Amino acid sequence: MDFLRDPIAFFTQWLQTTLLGWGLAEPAAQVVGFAIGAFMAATGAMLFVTVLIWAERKLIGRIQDRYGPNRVGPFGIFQSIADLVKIFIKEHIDPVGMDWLPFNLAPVLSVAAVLTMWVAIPFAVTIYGVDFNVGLLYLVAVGGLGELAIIMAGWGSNNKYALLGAFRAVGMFISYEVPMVITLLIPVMLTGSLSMNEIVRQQEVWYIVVSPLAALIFFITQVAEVGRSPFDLTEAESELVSGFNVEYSGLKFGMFYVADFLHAFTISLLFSALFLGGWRGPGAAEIPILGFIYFAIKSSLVYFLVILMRGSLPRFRVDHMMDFNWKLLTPISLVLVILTALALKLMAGLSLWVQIPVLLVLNGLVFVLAQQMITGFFRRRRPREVGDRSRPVARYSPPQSDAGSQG
Amino acid sequence: MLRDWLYIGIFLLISLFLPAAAIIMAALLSPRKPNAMKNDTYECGVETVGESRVQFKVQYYVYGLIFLVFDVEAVFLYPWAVAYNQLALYAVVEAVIFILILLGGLAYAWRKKALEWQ
Amino acid sequence: MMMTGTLLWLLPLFPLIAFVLILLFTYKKHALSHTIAIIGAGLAWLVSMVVFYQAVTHSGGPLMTSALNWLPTGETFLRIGVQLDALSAVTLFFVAWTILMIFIYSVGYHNFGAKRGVDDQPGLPPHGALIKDKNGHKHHVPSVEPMYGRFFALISLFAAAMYLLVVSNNLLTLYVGWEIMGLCSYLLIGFWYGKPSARAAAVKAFLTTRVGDVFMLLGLAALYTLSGTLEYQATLANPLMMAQLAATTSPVFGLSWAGLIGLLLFIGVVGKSAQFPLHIWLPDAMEGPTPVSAMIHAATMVSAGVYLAIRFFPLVSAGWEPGMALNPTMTVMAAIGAGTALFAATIAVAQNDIKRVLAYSTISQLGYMIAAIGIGAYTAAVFHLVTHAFFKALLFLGSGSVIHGMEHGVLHTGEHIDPQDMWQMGGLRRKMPATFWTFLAGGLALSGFPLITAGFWSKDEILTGAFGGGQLVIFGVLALAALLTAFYTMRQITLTFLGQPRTRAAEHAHESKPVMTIPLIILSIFAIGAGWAGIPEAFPGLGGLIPNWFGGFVGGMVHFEHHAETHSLVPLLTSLAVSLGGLLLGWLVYRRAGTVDPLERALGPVHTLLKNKYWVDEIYAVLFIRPARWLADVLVSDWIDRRGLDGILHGIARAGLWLGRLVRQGFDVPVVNGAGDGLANGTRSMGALLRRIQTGRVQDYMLLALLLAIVAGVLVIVL
Amino acid sequence: MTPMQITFILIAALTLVSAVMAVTARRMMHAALWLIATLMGVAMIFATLQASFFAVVQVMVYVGAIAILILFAIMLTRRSTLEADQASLGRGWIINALAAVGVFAALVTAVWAWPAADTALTELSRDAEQLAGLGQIIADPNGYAVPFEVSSVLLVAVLVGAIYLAVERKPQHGGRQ
Amino acid sequence: MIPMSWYLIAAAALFCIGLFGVLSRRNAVGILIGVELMLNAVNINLLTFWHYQIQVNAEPPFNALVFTAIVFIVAAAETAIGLALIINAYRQRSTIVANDLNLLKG
Repeated sequence: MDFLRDPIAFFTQWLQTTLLGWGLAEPAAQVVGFAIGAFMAATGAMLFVTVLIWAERKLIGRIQDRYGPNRVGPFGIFQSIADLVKIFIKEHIDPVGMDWLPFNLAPVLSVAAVLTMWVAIPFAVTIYGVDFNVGLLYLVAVGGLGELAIIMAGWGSNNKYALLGAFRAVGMFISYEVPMVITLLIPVMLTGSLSMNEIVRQQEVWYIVVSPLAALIFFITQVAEVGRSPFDLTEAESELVSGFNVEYSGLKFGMFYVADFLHAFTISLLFSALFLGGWRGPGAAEIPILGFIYFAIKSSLVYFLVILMRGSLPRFRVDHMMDFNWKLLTPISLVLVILTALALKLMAGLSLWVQIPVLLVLNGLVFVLAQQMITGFFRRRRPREVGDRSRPVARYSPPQSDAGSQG
Repeated sequence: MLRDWLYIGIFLLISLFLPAAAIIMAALLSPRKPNAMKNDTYECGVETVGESRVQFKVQYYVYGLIFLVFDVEAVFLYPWAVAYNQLALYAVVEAVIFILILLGGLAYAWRKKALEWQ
Repeated sequence: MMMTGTLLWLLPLFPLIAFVLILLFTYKKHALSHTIAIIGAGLAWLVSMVVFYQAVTHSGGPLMTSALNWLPTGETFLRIGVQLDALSAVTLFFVAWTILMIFIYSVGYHNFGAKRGVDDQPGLPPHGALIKDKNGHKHHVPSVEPMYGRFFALISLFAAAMYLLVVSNNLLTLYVGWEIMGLCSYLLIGFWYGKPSARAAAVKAFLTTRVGDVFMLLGLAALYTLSGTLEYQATLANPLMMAQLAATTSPVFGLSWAGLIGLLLFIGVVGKSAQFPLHIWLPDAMEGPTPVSAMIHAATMVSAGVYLAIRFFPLVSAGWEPGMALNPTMTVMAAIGAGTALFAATIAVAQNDIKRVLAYSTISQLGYMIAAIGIGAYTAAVFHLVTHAFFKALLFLGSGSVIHGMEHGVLHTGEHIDPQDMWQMGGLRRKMPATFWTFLAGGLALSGFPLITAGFWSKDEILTGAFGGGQLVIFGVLALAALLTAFYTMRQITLTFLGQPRTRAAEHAHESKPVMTIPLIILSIFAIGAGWAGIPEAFPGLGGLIPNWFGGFVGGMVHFEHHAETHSLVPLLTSLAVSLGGLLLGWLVYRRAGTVDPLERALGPVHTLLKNKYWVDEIYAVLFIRPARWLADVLVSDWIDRRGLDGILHGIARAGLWLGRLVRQGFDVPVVNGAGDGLANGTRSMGALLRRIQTGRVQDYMLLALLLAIVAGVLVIVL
Repeated sequence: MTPMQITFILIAALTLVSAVMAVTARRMMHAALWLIATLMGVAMIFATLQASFFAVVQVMVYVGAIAILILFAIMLTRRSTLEADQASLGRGWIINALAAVGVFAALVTAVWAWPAADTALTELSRDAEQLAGLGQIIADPNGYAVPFEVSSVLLVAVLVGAIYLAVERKPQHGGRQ
Repeated sequence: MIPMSWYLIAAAALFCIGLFGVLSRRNAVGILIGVELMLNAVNINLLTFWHYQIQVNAEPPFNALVFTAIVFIVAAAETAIGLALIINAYRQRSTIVANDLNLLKG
């Protein structure tokens, strides 16, 4: 029963006792315990990817009115296992003029950057890597490391399209990190701490209820951070063959693939932890495994939403994508932070039932404002493009001056 | 505190080790039959023209710049947000002024057409 | 009072924000630019009026002061703060009024709304544009200033600096505002940077004031090291500290520290408010647009110098009581002030450029104030500062309006004449009545026309102070200067407005737009009325009819009440005589003046001397500028090209040979030659070595700096 | 030699070695990548100092933003730095090396001369790093309110200046003498 | 635990490496990289003394933290402006090799 309530804690207890029983010193035992725990977590995460891939392909298939994988095993559930085996025995091609260290470090780093995010995510009241006093910033920072992997990949594989794709990807990621960083101020303000556990623990009311617009902005930026449709310009086949990972083959490519899916799931974990109350739910505080289940359900819902977006939305045009970030999301998030800070401070004494409606109204106002902005924006935008289409020469910039104009 | 960092360090090492090990294993398992055609730079079958590491547009730099500015701003704003509940109104107002000044910078970049992707 | 504190903090911010907005966003939009600027100035004006009202209703002591941390210096902080007392309140009053008026006036002066001239370009004054009216006639009309937005941005920044200087509660922030104003003055004098003369004038103003500022900075440093703070309350308004400073003697000339610091600060004042010998920049500053001349070089910036002088009056007058003999510093101030007053007045008599006359009269009036401070007539100085700001701003704006009208005429007739030359004008009173009457009011105030004008009261108070203080020499000089002032003012008025037009341009001149004349009218009201606030009680007849509010208000600032208890009739009669006599004389001399100055015949060589401003510029050119330039040229060319170096080397070698021949019988030739060559080679190689330093690579300079730092560190450790 | 010390030595070695690589690497791109390694090492050092906030901020700002910016700049100016045969170090680098070593020696002697330098840095309590306190003091007028505001002004000035410099402008008409 | 001198010496070494880079890099970007290293060394020192201060006297010194934050901001400013200048110079003279940027040469 105790095991069922909290398997991880139970297991760690047992591990500690056994190790100490073998006569290890306390710190050594701790290190070994940590190592084993981390190893299990990481392996579990990477194997979990196969499930994710299967689910995603199945769903996309359904969305696109196909079957999706349905040969290997029931509902093709073993499809990605087969893919795994296949990709393991594929040849690794080293393109000419590659830069060895970056080229080979990139896939490893890209997976590691996502994996290390899992440390600071609280899966349940007792199930977490570390309760870290700057956990939120840690997540932001580590999430940023993926960009390095991409640049390394683009640089290392001596290829025009890879480099273009890499830099376009990084440009997009850093751009969308700005509204993300700003929006995250709101949960921090509401909680008064940067620790993820603290943030989850404080959410009597889910923060998506308190500040839906912040949740929306955060969600969008996260989807962009993963670089999935509609933000998948980084692998726009039509423009740059398949982005920064053209030259990769075999498991090196597979690693990027793994990182991509893992990241996609990680952002849903983040979102549900930050805005959907994490593991909170009836009885979760007492029975951690219950909280774990709640958390899993919430995150899979968010993940389903991500896949739905991918399946249903067309790809942004690159200039629209940048405009959308810099001229809409960033100002809106700044304004939102300002309004929330002022409103909360002005309503300091009042009860939750006064504060939340006011905040909701504020969010609504800002959202309407954004709505107006974006509609006006595209209304202004349309005739200009028509004008451009009639005289395509007018805005043509010769590629030898900057090849970036291709991408 | 140090325990946390210790755990993070171990986790980092392992999460670097796992994919590396997988790749090395795969490299051992997989065949190696390189030839010039295969290893050539892939450009949809078209011959590579010019030096492949082309030059870039300044737009990337501008985005990176604005990103840098707002990222550094966070260094000050996150402690402020953590302390938010203990702060008096004027402190909040100060931070609001802080953000407004940065908004002015953003508006300048916007007006200078530095945000346009052309 | 908390309220007041916030307002004071906000005061400099309004124009500053306007500056930033214009600079970054509305640079090209004319209407938007001047709207923002005027809104900024207007808000500042409003706040100043509120603050002034509170200051007046409140009584005694420093009304309010608040400060906060600025620069963390290890454990402690340098603090910045704001303070409101009688002096800053009064200064705020006239600063706010003049600045607002000048902002509004500038809109008209830069021909807002006129079309852009075809061949106008930024950096040059607009040449005017051709317009076709409905029946096909081409008209040449003034065109809008090409750098309209820039102008308003700069004067907004200037206003911000001025407000900062006035509200600050310590000498450091005051110095910051001081320097920002110096920068603005530079930028605005050189506003039309296309004109070489404007560029030269800008550089001249900047460098001349720098000379003063360096000494001022020294003074601040000395004060900080001695007292550990720069806040007024802790230093200047702290009798204990003052007495202590006055007691200790400094290493220089056996002055007391108070005297030395006061002297250093005073040199800064000399630079800023253009006292002899650093007055040379002010007349050239008239290269800038007229509103700039009015604002910076008449109403505010030069007043800032006097403001500072009044601020540190407790410092110089420490240990001095009315009736005692002046201490050295005060003597210097009184002498320089009075001297400048007379000196500038004499020059002004012989100037023909309408703005230069005013420039020199400004210098002379500032001399009055400095002299007043020097002789301890504290309130009189403040009083004259206020009234002078009003009527001098009025006069400058009036002259600007005249020039504007004349330009209109010039453009219309196409004559090639200087629209600023008074000898080309005349009879303008009919063409531009509003300008005439306001200018007349200002002129009368300047020349101290008895009883009705503000100038009379303040000037009379200074003279009374001088006389009552027993400084008869100062008194005489100032009285003579007053006579000359009245004289050249009347000369100006007569030449410009009275009589018949001397040129066709003057005939076709016509009145400026109301946006320019209304500020003139408002200012003229102050130029007349501002004096009645400070009629001394002891004044025969009128005294006491209106309570001497001003004296009581400002007089409370200093540790002693300074009033001439018995208002003797001598100074009164003198001032009556000089002002009326001067005016009358001016009118008589220039009533029928043709196109040549009657004084030329009357004075002869003296007139040329005055006309050329005692050749001060030329003397400076000979004394400082040419040697400096020569030095620089020689050095530079030496480092740059080898030949100069070799020339020197051969020179040295030849010197050696000559020496050898001289002592030939003592030594024999080869030794001497060897010595000479050795010397030559040594010098050559040294030169080459020095030359190699100048590689122009940043990193080499960094390495050099690093090595020097190491050496210095070693020295510090060793010694 | 406690494990802690060994860890520190490893971290410091990583940092310094990659720093040396960063200042000597021929290709700017490699130099930048080595710089990133150095910055990560410094972040780890911060972590051993238990300045968690700044360890994370180091990764976020330096690695995440500044390094990326440097990479962009390198890509923008590649034509000039492409020729790999050019010596990475300028002439007379030996003198510079000597100067640097001299400074290092001076600093080390200074550190050794200071007795308190040997105090072992113990582990701090969990709440030693008071973010809330930091947040309060930077917004406190008697603390660092003015530097706080001024820093934002500085950032905006940077934004304006850098954009003005970096974005190429078409020559606007109107003769600039 | 670790003696403070180790941190200080490591910081000094980092500083001097950066100094060397600044002095002897030919590429302007390389010089900037050197400056970054030096700034990081400064930060290490600041935080070391912060830790030391906490140990010595109980109440935490915020000066160190604030100064570190300010160093961060200054570093960001310096990089941004420096790189912008480099890009500009590259556009003007199509070189960023420091030796060739020598308009000051006498």
